[in-house]
Amino acid sequence: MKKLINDPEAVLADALAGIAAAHSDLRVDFTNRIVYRAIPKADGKVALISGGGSGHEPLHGGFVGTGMLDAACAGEVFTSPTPDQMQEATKVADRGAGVLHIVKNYTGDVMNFEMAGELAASESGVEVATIVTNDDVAVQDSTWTAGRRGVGVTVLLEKIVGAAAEEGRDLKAVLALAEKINGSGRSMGMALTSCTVPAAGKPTFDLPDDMMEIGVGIHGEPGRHRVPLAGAREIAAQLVEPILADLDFTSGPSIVMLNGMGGSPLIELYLMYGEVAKLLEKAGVKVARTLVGNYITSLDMAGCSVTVLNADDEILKLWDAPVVTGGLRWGA
Amino acid sequence: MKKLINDPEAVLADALAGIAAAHSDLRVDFTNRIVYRAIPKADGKVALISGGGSGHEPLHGGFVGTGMLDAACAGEVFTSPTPDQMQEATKVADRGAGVLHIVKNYTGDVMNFEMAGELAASESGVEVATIVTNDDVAVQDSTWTAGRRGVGVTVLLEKIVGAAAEEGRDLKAVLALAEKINGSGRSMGMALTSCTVPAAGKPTFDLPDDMMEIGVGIHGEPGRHRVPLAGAREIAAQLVEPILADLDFTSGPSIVMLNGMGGSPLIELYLMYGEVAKLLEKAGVKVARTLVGNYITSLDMAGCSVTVLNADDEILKLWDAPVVTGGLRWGA
Amino acid sequence: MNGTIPLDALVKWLELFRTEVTEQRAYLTELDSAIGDADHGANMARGMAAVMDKLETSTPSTADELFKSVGMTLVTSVGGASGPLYGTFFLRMGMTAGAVAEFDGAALAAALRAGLDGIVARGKAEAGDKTMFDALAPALDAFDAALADGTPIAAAAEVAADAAEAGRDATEPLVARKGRASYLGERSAGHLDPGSASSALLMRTLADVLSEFVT
Amino acid sequence: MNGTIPLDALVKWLELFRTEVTEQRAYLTELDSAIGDADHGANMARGMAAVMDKLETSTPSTADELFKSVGMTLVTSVGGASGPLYGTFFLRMGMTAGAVAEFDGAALAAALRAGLDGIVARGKAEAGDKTMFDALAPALDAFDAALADGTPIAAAAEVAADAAEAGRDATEPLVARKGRASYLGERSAGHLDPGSASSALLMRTLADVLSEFVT
Ligand SMILES: Nc1ncnc2c1ncn2[C@@H]1O[C@H](COP(=O)(O)OP(=O)(O)O)[C@@H](O)[C@H]1O
Ligand SMILES: Nc1ncnc2c1ncn2[C@@H]1O[C@H](COP(=O)(O)OP(=O)(O)O)[C@@H](O)[C@H]1O
Ligand SMILES: [Mg+2]
Ligand SMILES: [Mg+2]
Ligand SMILES: [Mg+2]
Ligand SMILES: [Mg+2]
Repeated sequence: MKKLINDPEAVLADALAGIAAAHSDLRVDFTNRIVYRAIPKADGKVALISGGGSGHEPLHGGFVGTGMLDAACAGEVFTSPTPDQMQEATKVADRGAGVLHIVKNYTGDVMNFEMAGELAASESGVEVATIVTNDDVAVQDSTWTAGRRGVGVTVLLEKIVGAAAEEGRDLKAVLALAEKINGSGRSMGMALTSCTVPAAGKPTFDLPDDMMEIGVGIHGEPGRHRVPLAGAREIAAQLVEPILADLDFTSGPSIVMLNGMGGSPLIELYLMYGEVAKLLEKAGVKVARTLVGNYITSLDMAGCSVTVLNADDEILKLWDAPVVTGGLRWGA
Repeated sequence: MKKLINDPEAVLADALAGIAAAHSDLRVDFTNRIVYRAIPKADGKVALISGGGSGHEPLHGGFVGTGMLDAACAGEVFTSPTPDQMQEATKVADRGAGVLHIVKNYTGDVMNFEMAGELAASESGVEVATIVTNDDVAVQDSTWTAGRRGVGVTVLLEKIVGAAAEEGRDLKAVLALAEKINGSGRSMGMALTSCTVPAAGKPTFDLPDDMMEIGVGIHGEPGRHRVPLAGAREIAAQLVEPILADLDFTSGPSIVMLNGMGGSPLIELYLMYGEVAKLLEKAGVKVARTLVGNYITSLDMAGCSVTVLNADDEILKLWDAPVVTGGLRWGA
Repeated sequence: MNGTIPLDALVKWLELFRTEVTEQRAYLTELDSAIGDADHGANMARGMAAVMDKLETSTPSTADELFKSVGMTLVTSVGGASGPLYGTFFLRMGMTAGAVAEFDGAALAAALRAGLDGIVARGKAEAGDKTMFDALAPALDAFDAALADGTPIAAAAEVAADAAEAGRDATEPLVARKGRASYLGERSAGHLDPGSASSALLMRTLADVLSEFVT
Repeated sequence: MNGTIPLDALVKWLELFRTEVTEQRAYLTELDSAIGDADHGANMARGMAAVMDKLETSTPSTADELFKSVGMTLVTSVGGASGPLYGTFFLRMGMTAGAVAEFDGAALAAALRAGLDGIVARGKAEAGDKTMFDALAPALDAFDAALADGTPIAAAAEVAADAAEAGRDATEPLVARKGRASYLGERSAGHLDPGSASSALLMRTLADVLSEFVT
């Protein structure tokens, strides 16, 4: 294993130290492994909290800041954080208007946030609403699975709903918007290589040089299918088609993210976006906003994912609203 | 070779197509492989042009936009662009106040820009000034070498000098500032792995699992020394010490960049920055601004580099000025 | 009446379980690499290390306190799916145990059953979903049956451990319907479920301790 | 007078050089991987392909036009260090060649010498810097000497090609002082210089063509 780390057991603590050192507008609670805004938002505004396993950076700590999240709870690599972290973050971030928990749909994340909600309600009396994102079309949403994974849409949702909370909308309205966004977006990912979990010390799976995984999530797990390695044009088709087959994106403008899994250089991500854009245009999807880069990653995995979100004037307005975070920044 | 590409020969053309599709505020000249601002800056302002081999993204195309570059010429992967590209960019970007060529110190880049300058002066009569960046302390600046490589400082220089040009300073003042910045910054890089040039099809060099390269540039070339793999703390020391030994950074505030080589995930870059920040603090360096991420890369190489720049109030003011590019964005 | 279990035996059980998951850490992670995210070994080792640290600073004197403390420590130190699940398992054991300093067979069986019910309440797993349930459920059924036949506790625990290991092995052909492995669909078949493997260790260590301690 | 070289022979030389750098592309890149950035093969193949495409659309009728067109095409299609260097080499050859349709030995030698001077003017290389200069300089010296001795052009070109290859091989132990390889310091020793290898091909293909064409 070749990584820029010290002790594999200390990766999370050491990385949090770096985030704290790099961002004076963030405050890091090292005991509870929570990243907060250094200056909390105004009283009376809904607070947004997210969290999950580490290894997906900039998600979630990189999205804490004006116009986006109020706090992010960091779990061990690929392991959801614990209820006490979320409960603490909920108590601290609450500005008296309630807190929205943004949870990616994984059994562990859901159960830990559930327990946190139970604790928070009983103990601190903070009003908590929860959105569970589940946008990954690689997984059938049926009683035969744990349901669709929460992936790329989580990033777009944190930005858009964060802007709405900043506007002062109440918890009910913020939750309703979050549900609308989650229902309006779909994602699909692929991997050229596995990734290496520091504590495991070797790649999670072996992938021959002439094969790739289609339908991977963001935890280095194998995907739905292992298929022969193909060119960018063919890969783009294998990602875009299932998305468009699952939901209609031709009725209005859309926001598209070409996301890198962490180990693929930007030149390849732009190249992939070029192929994706051609397919979307052919399909009659009007792309109003675009993100190309590493936003929700899987450690050092080489690969990418595509996320498409149905937008409208309100959503585009919220998208364009100022955001000041490590991972997304504009308008201020 | 596993990459998100089509034909290895078409990587540059395909990537430019993606950049054009992703950024409506950029205009791409596909024939000459030049990235321009879609809306040129006002007449009477100095234009900034840079360029170099591809494979370093976001450098340079990702730094074209308000507050930074006016145009970027893209060469083949790791191969500097040709004089006709730079001459074309110079003619098109000139707003009547002259053009600054920002060149990284590599024999090929320097010679091609030289020829471009000769052509531009003779043919288009545009006033051209040139800054050649050479901040890499891994290389001895002597008659025994081609001189120090231009690396991380190039990014900071394009931002700071871009802000000065936006202010309306004349070519002489812009060049003087560029020379001041180049003289005030130093960088040092390392690699955990080699990178794979698409047209070559395999890693440029083999690096055993227990070794790393210290003192690499940004072209996948081997470094100054091959040493046993070490932890982040030790790596940070091997990068920071030669920088601090080469120039005093304790007299005023400084701007620090922890740059990823392209294949190292953000969680590792933050972890590295945490170690670097500790060393800088111990050495009495006061860090006023920080960048952590992939800014000047070497394709899919795993590794990182550290850049430290002596700043002052003027430089910090220019640093904080609005910038709207794919790779750096704030204040607007 | 077929034997009593002192509190020390229960503490020893946790100690032994900690040793086992720590030694089997790489194996559990290997299983999780095939159909999950390669962290089950690290999760269990981290959690049980936290549990033993906690017990060193304050050893409860009653079974309910003991198991509640174990459950809470797992919930707050593990995360992932196994944290809430094993955490709830021990929390529920604590709630049913009562403020006693020793267990008889029936009390232990009742506590374990309550723990399993807690796992089901939390995770909604059913038989054949390819989860820890598939190791624990047959184990507790076998334990109850053996005790009903008047089998001594230690022997009954042996039977339960055997059933847990059989249940673990039976997860191999299954297609997962819960947890991460379910994302793999058909590809999840042909691998043991990591959680069923750690649960088999839980039952085996219980049997080993009881065979030693029960008077 | 020791033979004349028709324009076709010069075109054939470029054709052959193109074939060689294309066939040796992987080899040249291999050399550049060891002490450079793994693109010399691609650069030379791309450049000479552009040259031949250009010549197909418009074949100049005089040596000066021919070499200027070759030089300009290399300058605008290669980039890197080799683009300006080989480009300047041919541009300078063109400037000295004059509007002639054929060369005699002295004229060719003068043109080549001017080309080398151009490379030096552009890159400031000196003998032993571990660059293409170390293959070309001895080659041209040998060519001049042979012609002075009255050796026929073709034979003189053979001698020059041999000298170029000897010069290329002599770069192996050298520590580079120019170009990327110089960044490696001592580590650059023990490898052939890629540019000296492509230059050796340039001289060898010249010799091969002349042995065929010169009357
Ligand atoms: N809904 C569930 N009910 C019961 N057990 C489950 C459920 N989901 C997952 N598990 C168990 O959890 C184990 C995985 O634990 P672990 O790897 O530590 O957490 P994660 O899956 O979050 O990485 C699985 O092998 C399975 O036995
Ligand atoms: N200053 C110089 N003078 C002469 N030849 C040089 C000089 N610098 C580099 N070269 C030649 O250029 C070759 C490298 O060419 P190439 O790899 O195509 O360009 P780059 O080094 O820009 O990648 C070297 O092997 C060397 O022979
Ligand atoms: Mg996990
Ligand atoms: Mg090059
Ligand atoms: Mg797991
Ligand atoms: Mg080269």
